[in-house]
Amino acid sequence: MKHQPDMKTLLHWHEQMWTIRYFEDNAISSFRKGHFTGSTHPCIGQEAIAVGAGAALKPTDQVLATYRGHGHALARGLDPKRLMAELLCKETGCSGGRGGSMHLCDVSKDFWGTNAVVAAHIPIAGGVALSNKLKKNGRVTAVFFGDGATCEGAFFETLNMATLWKVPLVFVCENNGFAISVPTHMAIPIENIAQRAQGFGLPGVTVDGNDPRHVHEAVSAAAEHARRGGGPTLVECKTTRWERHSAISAGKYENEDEAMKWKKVDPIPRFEKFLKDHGVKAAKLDEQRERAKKLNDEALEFAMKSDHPKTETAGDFVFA
Amino acid sequence: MKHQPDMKTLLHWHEQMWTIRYFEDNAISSFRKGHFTGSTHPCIGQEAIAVGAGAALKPTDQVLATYRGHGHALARGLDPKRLMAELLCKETGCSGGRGGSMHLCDVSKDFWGTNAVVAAHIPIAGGVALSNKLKKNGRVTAVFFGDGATCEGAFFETLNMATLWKVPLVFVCENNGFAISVPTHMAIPIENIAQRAQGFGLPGVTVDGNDPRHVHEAVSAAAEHARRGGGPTLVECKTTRWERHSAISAGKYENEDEAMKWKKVDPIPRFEKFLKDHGVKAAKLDEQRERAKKLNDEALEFAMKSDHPKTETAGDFVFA
Amino acid sequence: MSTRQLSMAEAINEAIRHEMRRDPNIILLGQDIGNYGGTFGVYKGLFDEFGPERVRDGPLCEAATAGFGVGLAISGMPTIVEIEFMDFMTLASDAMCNQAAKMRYFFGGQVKVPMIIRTPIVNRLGLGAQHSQSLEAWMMHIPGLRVIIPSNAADAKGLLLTAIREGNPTVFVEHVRLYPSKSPVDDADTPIPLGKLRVAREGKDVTIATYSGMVKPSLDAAINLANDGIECEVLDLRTLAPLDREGICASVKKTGRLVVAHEAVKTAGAGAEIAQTAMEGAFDYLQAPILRVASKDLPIPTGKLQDLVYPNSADVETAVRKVME
Amino acid sequence: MSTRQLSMAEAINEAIRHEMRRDPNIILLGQDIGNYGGTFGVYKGLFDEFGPERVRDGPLCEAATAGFGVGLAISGMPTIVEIEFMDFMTLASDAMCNQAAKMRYFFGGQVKVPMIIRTPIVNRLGLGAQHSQSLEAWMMHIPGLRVIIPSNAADAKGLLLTAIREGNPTVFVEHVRLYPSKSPVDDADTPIPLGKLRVAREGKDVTIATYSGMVKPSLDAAINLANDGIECEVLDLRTLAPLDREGICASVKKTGRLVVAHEAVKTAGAGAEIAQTAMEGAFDYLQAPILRVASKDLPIPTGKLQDLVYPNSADVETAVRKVME
Ligand SMILES: Cc1ncc(C[n+]2csc(CCOP(=O)(O)OP(=O)(O)O)c2C)c(N)n1
Ligand SMILES: Cc1ncc(C[n+]2csc(CCOP(=O)(O)OP(=O)(O)O)c2C)c(N)n1
Ligand SMILES: [Mg+2]
Ligand SMILES: [Mg+2]
Repeated sequence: MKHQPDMKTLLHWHEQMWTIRYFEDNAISSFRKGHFTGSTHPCIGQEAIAVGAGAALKPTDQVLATYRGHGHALARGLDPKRLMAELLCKETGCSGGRGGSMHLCDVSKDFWGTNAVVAAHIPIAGGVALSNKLKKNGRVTAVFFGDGATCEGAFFETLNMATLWKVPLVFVCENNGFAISVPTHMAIPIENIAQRAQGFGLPGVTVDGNDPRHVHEAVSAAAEHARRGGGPTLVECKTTRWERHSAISAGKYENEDEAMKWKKVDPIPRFEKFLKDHGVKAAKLDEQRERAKKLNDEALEFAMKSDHPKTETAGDFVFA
Repeated sequence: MKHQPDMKTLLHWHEQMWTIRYFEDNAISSFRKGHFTGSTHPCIGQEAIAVGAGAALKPTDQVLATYRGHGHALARGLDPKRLMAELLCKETGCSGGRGGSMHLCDVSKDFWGTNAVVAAHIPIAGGVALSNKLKKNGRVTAVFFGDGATCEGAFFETLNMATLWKVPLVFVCENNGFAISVPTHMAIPIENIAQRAQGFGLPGVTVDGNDPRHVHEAVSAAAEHARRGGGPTLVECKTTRWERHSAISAGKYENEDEAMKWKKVDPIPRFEKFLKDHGVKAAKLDEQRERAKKLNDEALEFAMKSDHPKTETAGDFVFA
Repeated sequence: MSTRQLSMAEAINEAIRHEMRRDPNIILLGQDIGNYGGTFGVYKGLFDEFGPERVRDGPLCEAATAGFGVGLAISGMPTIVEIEFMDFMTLASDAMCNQAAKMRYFFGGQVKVPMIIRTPIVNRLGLGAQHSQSLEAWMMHIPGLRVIIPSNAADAKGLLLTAIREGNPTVFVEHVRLYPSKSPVDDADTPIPLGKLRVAREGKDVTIATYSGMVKPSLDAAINLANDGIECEVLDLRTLAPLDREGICASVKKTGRLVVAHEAVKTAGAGAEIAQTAMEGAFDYLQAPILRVASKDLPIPTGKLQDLVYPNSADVETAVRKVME
Repeated sequence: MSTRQLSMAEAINEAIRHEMRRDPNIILLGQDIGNYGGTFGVYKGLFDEFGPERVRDGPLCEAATAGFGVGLAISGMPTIVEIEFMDFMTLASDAMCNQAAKMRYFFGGQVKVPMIIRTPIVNRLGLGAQHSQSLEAWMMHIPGLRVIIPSNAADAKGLLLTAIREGNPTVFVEHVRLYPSKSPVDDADTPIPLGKLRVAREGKDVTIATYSGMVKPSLDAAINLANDGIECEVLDLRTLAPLDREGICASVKKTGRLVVAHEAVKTAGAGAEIAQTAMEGAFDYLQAPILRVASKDLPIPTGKLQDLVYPNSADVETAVRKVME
């Protein structure tokens, strides 16, 4: 690999993955306890993508993601407190409690938000990337989306336009095998989603999305390519979805085994094994995990204690 | 070539091309004289595609096309009288005078109409093709569209869905180098539109669209492939547009030379040369041309003499 | 004729099942409609009975899904497309509004477009601004479309039967909160005509014209108001296109007062058309201004703020009291 | 301050040119907007002055074009997207209505979306059902959008200046028949506030509330009616969101009568909202039912049948005489 992170970085990734995992665990249990309504779409099992790709970006780059984007927000350095508060629709939430689980945003971190219309954020990311090009600011935009999104017109149109205009954009597809209940083979007639790129003339690569090092490698290369003016790249990260689409909808898998498939390829134990093989002590890993847990428990407490937005503010933020 | 038409067929094509040419000439002059309003989008210079592709289809197959689809209607055997009457929005028009130049239709000829929203008819054609598959009726659907349409989401989504479901559909792209004023290189980042197919796993071929024999060859192969259950093919026919987009809008070409480019590659003289090289007498060709002209002059006369739809019928045909 | 208690979801399922048994050409298109049974489970069992060719689960592409629906429909295969949330009608709107709705017309009657989009209003669930909209007014504004928007199981079944048999482009608007609510439904095959409202409660003092999710809150308000001697006539419009203009005016002529209630945002919602219908047809009978109860003109927030944005039974009550002043 | 006679197309061009000179971040997106100058030539000369980076001609993909516009806008680059015919707003409607309109709200005010879609109503030209629609009511129904719909050059310029400077998601609805019509326009840089109607003609007997393509026919009707002693007050609403509800009610309170005129089809059009505005705010003053003059509820045909479908000056006159009875 060209981009070899040092051990300190790798350890940081380990802690980040746990931070995301615990965040999602808390999200699910809070939802189940009725602390918020709507739904929430955990990225459990997909943490390696958020972390590996996130690490390939500079703080000045921009990120846009989907409703399954809590991990991307955390990897981007958003405060878990304010994120959890947003899930609970509290005033202190990162979006002022108006957006909820599917509309997380922190512009100060150049996290330009998560979106609830599948693929609709992809052309928006194209526009953000185009602004970088026009401003010649050297920034790169990364947009995350699922396999399902790669059947939507907005995705294809953006592949075309972004490639044509050579905008500094990295398309990161998290192919977790399902769009709600529809398996990829019932939606996509090609083997690898990266192959989509061939119809548009941009590079496309497929990587193991459950290893943050591979994701990091591919997204780093794509970001560099974009920064050099080479235009966009489509990076497909193969992964496995958590047992269900969201905290409400069951995945309706054929059997329990299928539902728990993600556990067999869980990126966290796998990465822990890698770290241990490279000499990291179990105690170190435990310590990081504990810290991640504590961080999230505090976040949940903060969110629980926060107030709901005042009703008289319901009309705020419609127009500038 | 695998599909070698006999001389009789070739001569028929010759006459068809002239029929289309004269039809369009009359359309333009009628429009200029104010015999109808709106606009009209001639397929002058693109006749070889309508004729070559049309000949590759069976009478029971279905055709859908765009506003630049007069040629496809004629090649499909629609009556020039009723077509011209439709342009003039007369009661006797093929669509009862409601549709005009952009909405020609004759279901009895399995010509399922021309459409004025770029690319919107492509998924509709997909549905028609799917109905063939479900009915197992052995029919194939051909859908015609321009280069511009190959940037629209509806086109891409249909490539995906049609390939996935292996519907008997032939995508025929008439790449005439322009979408109104936008040249293909300012819209499409790849060399050949046929390459789009690679992102979806269907076959894609590029042919000389100004030679009906090449178009016929490619569309025949695609139709056979579809009929055999192999699914769709994308056939790109490279051609050159008439001097302008429509009878009103100037193409705003850089210069006169550019505007008249189509004349240099006009498929008709080229095909006539081919026929002469193969022993056809000039007199025979002239005779065919005259007949085509006469047919169209009669069509125009018919259209001119026809009545406008009665005002009390304006509300007809909204609901079944 | 026997009746059973069915939920609205079951009634819709029953109507579709019934029609699919009758007509082997009927096709279902959408996402998650196969074994999964539809996003909200409305298609339970249909995949098992009719198989993957007729219950066609597929890729996430609303525009092409609706476009394929139009193509199937004109080919003599009546098609029902599920759009998972009404908010995503944006993506299917070209196929539905520029194609399905107009095609029969601009082809001079040569084609028939038996295509139905079923789509649910999914509001008050806290899913946020992109998953909470009621866009029936958009569809009502497109000539060539039927817009059906039932509030209960029996109406849903009867109207859907009619829509399928009539074979015109139809937007069938469901409501996620109404899916589980049960009411008696005929065993028999009784289509309900389009454009005929249902008097959900008779009354002489004021007319409440409403539909879908606001029927129940309006009836609740009517009960409370009756305690104070105000007798509301509650009209469940059931179809917005065609709109039962006569029925609305007849009621308003009787009561002299009208309140219109819906969950869509107020401005340029269906309520304006309903109100103006009474204005044009019953002006001389009006004893008070027509008032509207509707969502506030805001993108819909999540969380507690929703309570402020959506209308409720108390809002209907307030409006009625106001027109009774 | 000097004024010149400008066509509406020139006035729009001037406003955009002026703003692009002032703010180097402003970007134009669309198809045929480069050297070609826009489908209807509104951008004449802008490509030459500002070049291909800022006047970005591109591929035919309305959805992504509008989506890119949103992305540029939130990145501090105010963007004007041209949608070639208003009928194709269907394709841009997700980007505009589910994204641009709501994004500032659901992100708690963190982003600003200075994005304008310019789109023309292209009716009465005989282009048929897919090229003749007036869909402003759709846009008016989406909280978070500005809807501007001028009838003359001066208003077009002043309102567009305001829209660009305000920096909110805006649908700027032009009208192809009005592009060439000339009227005096200020040299000066005078933005016109949104939500303030213009009294196009004063009168005491009846109010005609109208906009865009129906202003001129309404004024023509008013002249005819004045000959018979009927004095019409013609209101050019200019913006539909915000709607000048106060201004409408003030006029109706004066005249006691209201006719609403627009070219969109009648059912669920903006006219219903405008009428209901007077109902809610001026009921006690109404001496006659509010009537609407609008297109018939049909897909728009080509040819002579159009004359029957679109409203004209005579229809306005008839409606006014009716409310004066
Ligand atoms: C345009 C649109 N259609 C449908 C939905 C409903 N929906 C929400 S998530 C989802 C599945 C998306 O699958 P994928 O893109 O693979 O992402 P994943 O959920 O697997 O991360 C669907 C269909 C939606 N939100 N937006
Ligand atoms: C969705 C949509 N956008 C824009 C237009 C306006 N328009 C009509 S034809 C055309 C160009 C299409 O180009 P192409 O697909 O190459 O077909 P051609 O006209 O060259 O045959 C455009 C932009 C339209 N009719 N539909
Ligand atoms: Mg997925
Ligand atoms: Mg072209």
